[in-house]
Amino acid sequence: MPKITIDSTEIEVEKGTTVIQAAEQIGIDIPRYCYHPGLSIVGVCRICLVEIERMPKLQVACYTPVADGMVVHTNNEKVQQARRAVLEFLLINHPLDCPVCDQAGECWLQNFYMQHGLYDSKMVEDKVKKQKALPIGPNVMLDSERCILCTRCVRFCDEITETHELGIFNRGDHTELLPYPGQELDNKYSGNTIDICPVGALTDKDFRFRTRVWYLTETPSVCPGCSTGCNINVHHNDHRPYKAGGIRVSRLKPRYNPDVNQWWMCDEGRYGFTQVDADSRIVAPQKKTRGDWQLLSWQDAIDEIATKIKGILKKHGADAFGVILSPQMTNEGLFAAKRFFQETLEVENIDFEVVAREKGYADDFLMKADKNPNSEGAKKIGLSAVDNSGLEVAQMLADAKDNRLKALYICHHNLEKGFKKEEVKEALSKVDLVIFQGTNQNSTSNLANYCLPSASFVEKDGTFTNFAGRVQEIHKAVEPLGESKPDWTIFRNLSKRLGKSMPYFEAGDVFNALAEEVDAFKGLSYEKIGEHGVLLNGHRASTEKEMGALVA
Amino acid sequence: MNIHDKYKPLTFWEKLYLPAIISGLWLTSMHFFRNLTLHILRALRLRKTADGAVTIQYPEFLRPLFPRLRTMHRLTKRDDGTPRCVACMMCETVCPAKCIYIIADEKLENPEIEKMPESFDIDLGLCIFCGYCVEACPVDAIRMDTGILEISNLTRKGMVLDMETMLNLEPMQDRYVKYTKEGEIVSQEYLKQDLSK
Amino acid sequence: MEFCKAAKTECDKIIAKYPEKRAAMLPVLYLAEKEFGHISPEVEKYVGKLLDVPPVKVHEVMTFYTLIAAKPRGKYHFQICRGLSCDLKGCVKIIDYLSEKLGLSSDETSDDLMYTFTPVECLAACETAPMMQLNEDYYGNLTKEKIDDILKENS
Amino acid sequence: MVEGIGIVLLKLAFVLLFVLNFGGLLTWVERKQSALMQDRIGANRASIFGIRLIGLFHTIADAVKMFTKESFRPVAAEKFLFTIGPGISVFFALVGFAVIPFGDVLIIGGKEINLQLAPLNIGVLYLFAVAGMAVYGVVLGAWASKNNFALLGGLRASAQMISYEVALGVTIIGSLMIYQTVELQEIVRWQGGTLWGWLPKWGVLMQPVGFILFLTVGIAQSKRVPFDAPEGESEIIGYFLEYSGMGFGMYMLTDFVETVMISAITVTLFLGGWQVPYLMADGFHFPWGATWQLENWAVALLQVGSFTLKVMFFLWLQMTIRWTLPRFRYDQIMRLGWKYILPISLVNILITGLIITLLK
Repeated sequence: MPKITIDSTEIEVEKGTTVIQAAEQIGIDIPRYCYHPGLSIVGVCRICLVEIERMPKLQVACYTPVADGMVVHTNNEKVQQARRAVLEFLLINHPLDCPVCDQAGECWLQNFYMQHGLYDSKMVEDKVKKQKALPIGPNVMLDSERCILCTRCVRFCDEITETHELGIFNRGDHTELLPYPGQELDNKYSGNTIDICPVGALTDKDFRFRTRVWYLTETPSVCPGCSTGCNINVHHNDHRPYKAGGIRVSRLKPRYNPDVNQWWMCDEGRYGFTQVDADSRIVAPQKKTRGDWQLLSWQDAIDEIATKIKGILKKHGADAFGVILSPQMTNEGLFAAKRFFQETLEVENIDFEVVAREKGYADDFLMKADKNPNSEGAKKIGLSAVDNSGLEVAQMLADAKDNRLKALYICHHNLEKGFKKEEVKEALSKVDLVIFQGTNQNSTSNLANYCLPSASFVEKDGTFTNFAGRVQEIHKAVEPLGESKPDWTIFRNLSKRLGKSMPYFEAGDVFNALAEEVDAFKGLSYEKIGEHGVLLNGHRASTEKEMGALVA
Repeated sequence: MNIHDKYKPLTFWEKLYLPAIISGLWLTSMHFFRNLTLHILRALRLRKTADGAVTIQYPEFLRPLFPRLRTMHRLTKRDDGTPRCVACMMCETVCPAKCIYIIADEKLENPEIEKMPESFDIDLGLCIFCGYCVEACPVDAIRMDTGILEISNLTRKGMVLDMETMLNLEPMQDRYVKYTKEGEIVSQEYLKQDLSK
Repeated sequence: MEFCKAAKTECDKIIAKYPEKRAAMLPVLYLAEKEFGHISPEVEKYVGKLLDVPPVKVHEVMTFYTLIAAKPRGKYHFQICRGLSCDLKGCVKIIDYLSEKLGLSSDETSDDLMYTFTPVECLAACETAPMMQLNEDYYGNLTKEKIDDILKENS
Repeated sequence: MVEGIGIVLLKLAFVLLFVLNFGGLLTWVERKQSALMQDRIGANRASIFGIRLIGLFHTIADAVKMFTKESFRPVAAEKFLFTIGPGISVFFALVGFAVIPFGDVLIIGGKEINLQLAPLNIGVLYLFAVAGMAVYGVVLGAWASKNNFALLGGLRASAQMISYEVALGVTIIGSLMIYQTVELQEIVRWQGGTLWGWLPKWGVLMQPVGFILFLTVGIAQSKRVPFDAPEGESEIIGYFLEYSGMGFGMYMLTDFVETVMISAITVTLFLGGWQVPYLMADGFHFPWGATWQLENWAVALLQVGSFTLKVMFFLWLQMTIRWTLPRFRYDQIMRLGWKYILPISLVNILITGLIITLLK
């Protein structure tokens, strides 16, 4: 293994490593635009020039493989001068529209100019005008003038999605990044080009002019859009809440996780957070009286529901009670539900799976057909009908139609996605007590007698288990909307009211109890999960790696 | 230097305090009697110069405003009458009182402008008139040169300036300021100007 | 859209010369231009298929080189030099004259597809400045009269 | 009998009118005098039909404001004590005037009227008793507010007033030894005599040290600058923190009435009260032998006028002190009271006693 010296630090790295990677390993950050660890190396931006002793000229750190005995200087006078020169070159035709540019604040051109540039422009010529504010796809806005031709986005479309929409056309100072004539940047992962664009050339249509990036706070989380469980950062605006009409979550950005999503995420997940601040959110417990919804306090809601549940159980027995949990819930919510329904109420008819009639889009990269983030977790906790020798969802609906089911507790589901509209309506209308617990209203919640508001994924702590058995944490980014509470809190409070208290105070308590009780989670604890998650017992990392075959 | 040298021990006379108190009383009493006399003389029209007070009787008389004085904000316009502001939120960001509220709007018709404020509110109830917003503005869209100092309202909401109002404000009027090139006041005419008439 | 048999053979021969298929991009484009007159989007797709590259890559190469025609060109392609030497020798007048004669401004093709008029950079024949290239031939020491003659010859 | 009550009521009305008007006017004096001392104009905006009367209407405006403002009471406050606190304060400030003589004897229709409300033979002692009660208004109000700052102010006030009350008593013992009486009318009459035939025997000349000490202690008793630690508006706002409207107004009035009170007592004890030099009951008798006969009513008028003028001078002096000196620190107030004024006045008593004994 070659030994090299970078800025008087000696390091031994694997053969084939480039200088920029070696420097990264010892915490030296060399400026870069075109280099991205997830893409091929082209060495076109020239900002990463470093001095390597006994080489006549400066070398690009991203493309130079290490050799034994190499001595590299990443920040001496010569290198800094070169960086300044490169920046000056890149900025010759770059417009000075930082005030209107959405990238301002997270722009690498701005950052490096402040670190290394700070020269007075020598150019008196007019800047070359190119197209501004050009929508090149459903999600992406292109500003050709701002592009520094690093080709990251081109390589992303060539190498990651292999859809080849983008290219660099023309020559000299007229060189321009554009989609292939007649084509749009409309692949399922197009949002990633915005993330990797180091400048403001590609910006997000959805995020455009909504807020400034320096108002945003990042909270690490996991995408709830499908069972892949891509790691994300939730960007939310705590500083200026009046921006964007009170929409609290501004955008989602992928978070690096080598085992799951690497640097990427799909557009479906990226823009799938709108329900968090949608008008359809249930913000307070409510009850339907003579066709009208009426708001309740939590105290009253829990009292009334508990009384009714008790009455039905007494009159008709546990067999007349059906529970439809949801793989949208966190492990904690599911476990608290299991405790509540199985131990407090001794109900057996518990199921969570509603197979969607329309199959979701799936590919061999990040998108899975199962659009729930925690199906695997629900299975492992033992909540499918088979585990409980109870009724399946379809059977429950059938029983309801035949008046055998007197109470139904539905979490999150929109049953119309799995069953015909009339069927659901007929079945639910015959049940005496339908309780819906969820974040947003849907056609099922409209058929319920009670609606309980549940906190959405950005409003609570908890864990999801992805399709490969990886348990990953989500974190509370914003306060729950209105009166909503995490699912496990609702079940805990109900259980307490019905005479059996659960000693849970935060999500970690529930998870630790879950880890003690459920075999697949044995040995885990909330503290152990970490930023990249941990695998459940009996799962090998390789199953996941296969998923990422396309990336490598 | 030894720090104790700073404090001379007081003499007995000084320790009594009474002489110091009396000299203080003497000073203030002299002002009192001098001013009392001057006021009486003025009231009897025996003497016209020399005031018994330095007070300027606002609002009948106004002090001159210096051009650099920071007064109520206004927004500047482009030639076509649209606001110069590009809603970059620099002023909003730098504002230490957090009294500026901007909501941006997209203008696709004119790619040269691209971004403009949909609403631009300043809550003068919070504003501390530090002028950072003027400093921060990259396009010279906000200025504090209206010369308007009398800012009051009966409601909190009334203290909020909206974009329409600020766009229609004019810079400080000349009658407030009369200076030579060196910045000296040309005349004190302003003192005689009774604005209530 | 496809090459004729002869061109196809030619193309295969060119591709065979290179270790990688996409390396044959330029000669194949040149061949395609000769065959189809200019490189239309269809030709780009066809060339891409031949060389196993996405059409966007062909488009990148095509836009980079001004030698390759993206639009149909006339039968007679006037490429008149506006390099330094020719400028010193007064090519501006010649260019204006020719442009007026042909009734075309720069980079234009006449509607009947007879003439294309392109001012270009140095064509490396400064010794005969001012000069131009008409299709494959060089014409040097141009004067207005000479232009008239050349136009008369090629019409 | 009825006539007697009528005369008492008349005198009462006179004294109350005198004191309350002075108290009210002091709010104006305080503004205007401080303005003159600081080269300002002072309050001059309140007007009736455009007449401003150099700001005198501010006094009325203040009164109207105080009466019409909401009297706010904190929820936790002790309802009863909170309500009567300012009342107690004002009451004890006012009743002291009962023993202050404002003239000698007025003869109307052969009837002798003593120009003093209550000719008590314990005079001075009554004054101290009343002054000692004044602290209750402050402390009760402060405690009943249930506000820590107010309580702190009340504690400071009680400590300060109790400390200085001791000194207050001791400082005038010297004078009392000379006067040989505690009845105030007698004290004033004693000061009517002359020393060596030409020098009025005013207390200030007989007891110069006692006078200065008494004045200091008196100002301290009225809790005004530089002894305003109980109020301390820059730190704790003071014992009346929770009061608004007339509750606050009464505390403020107390302050000014006490100022008048201190002036009146000082004048009575040390400046010859209503005495005019060389004025006897039948007119002036100048030391060089000349005399000027005057009617009884003229003499009484001169006496009351003299008393008023002297009181006004001390009001002016107190205002000047209030706008000249900065506030003492709390520990300085305590040290001054206990370590300087008290011992010095004790020494003063000793020396006075010595001189009296020697002169006998």
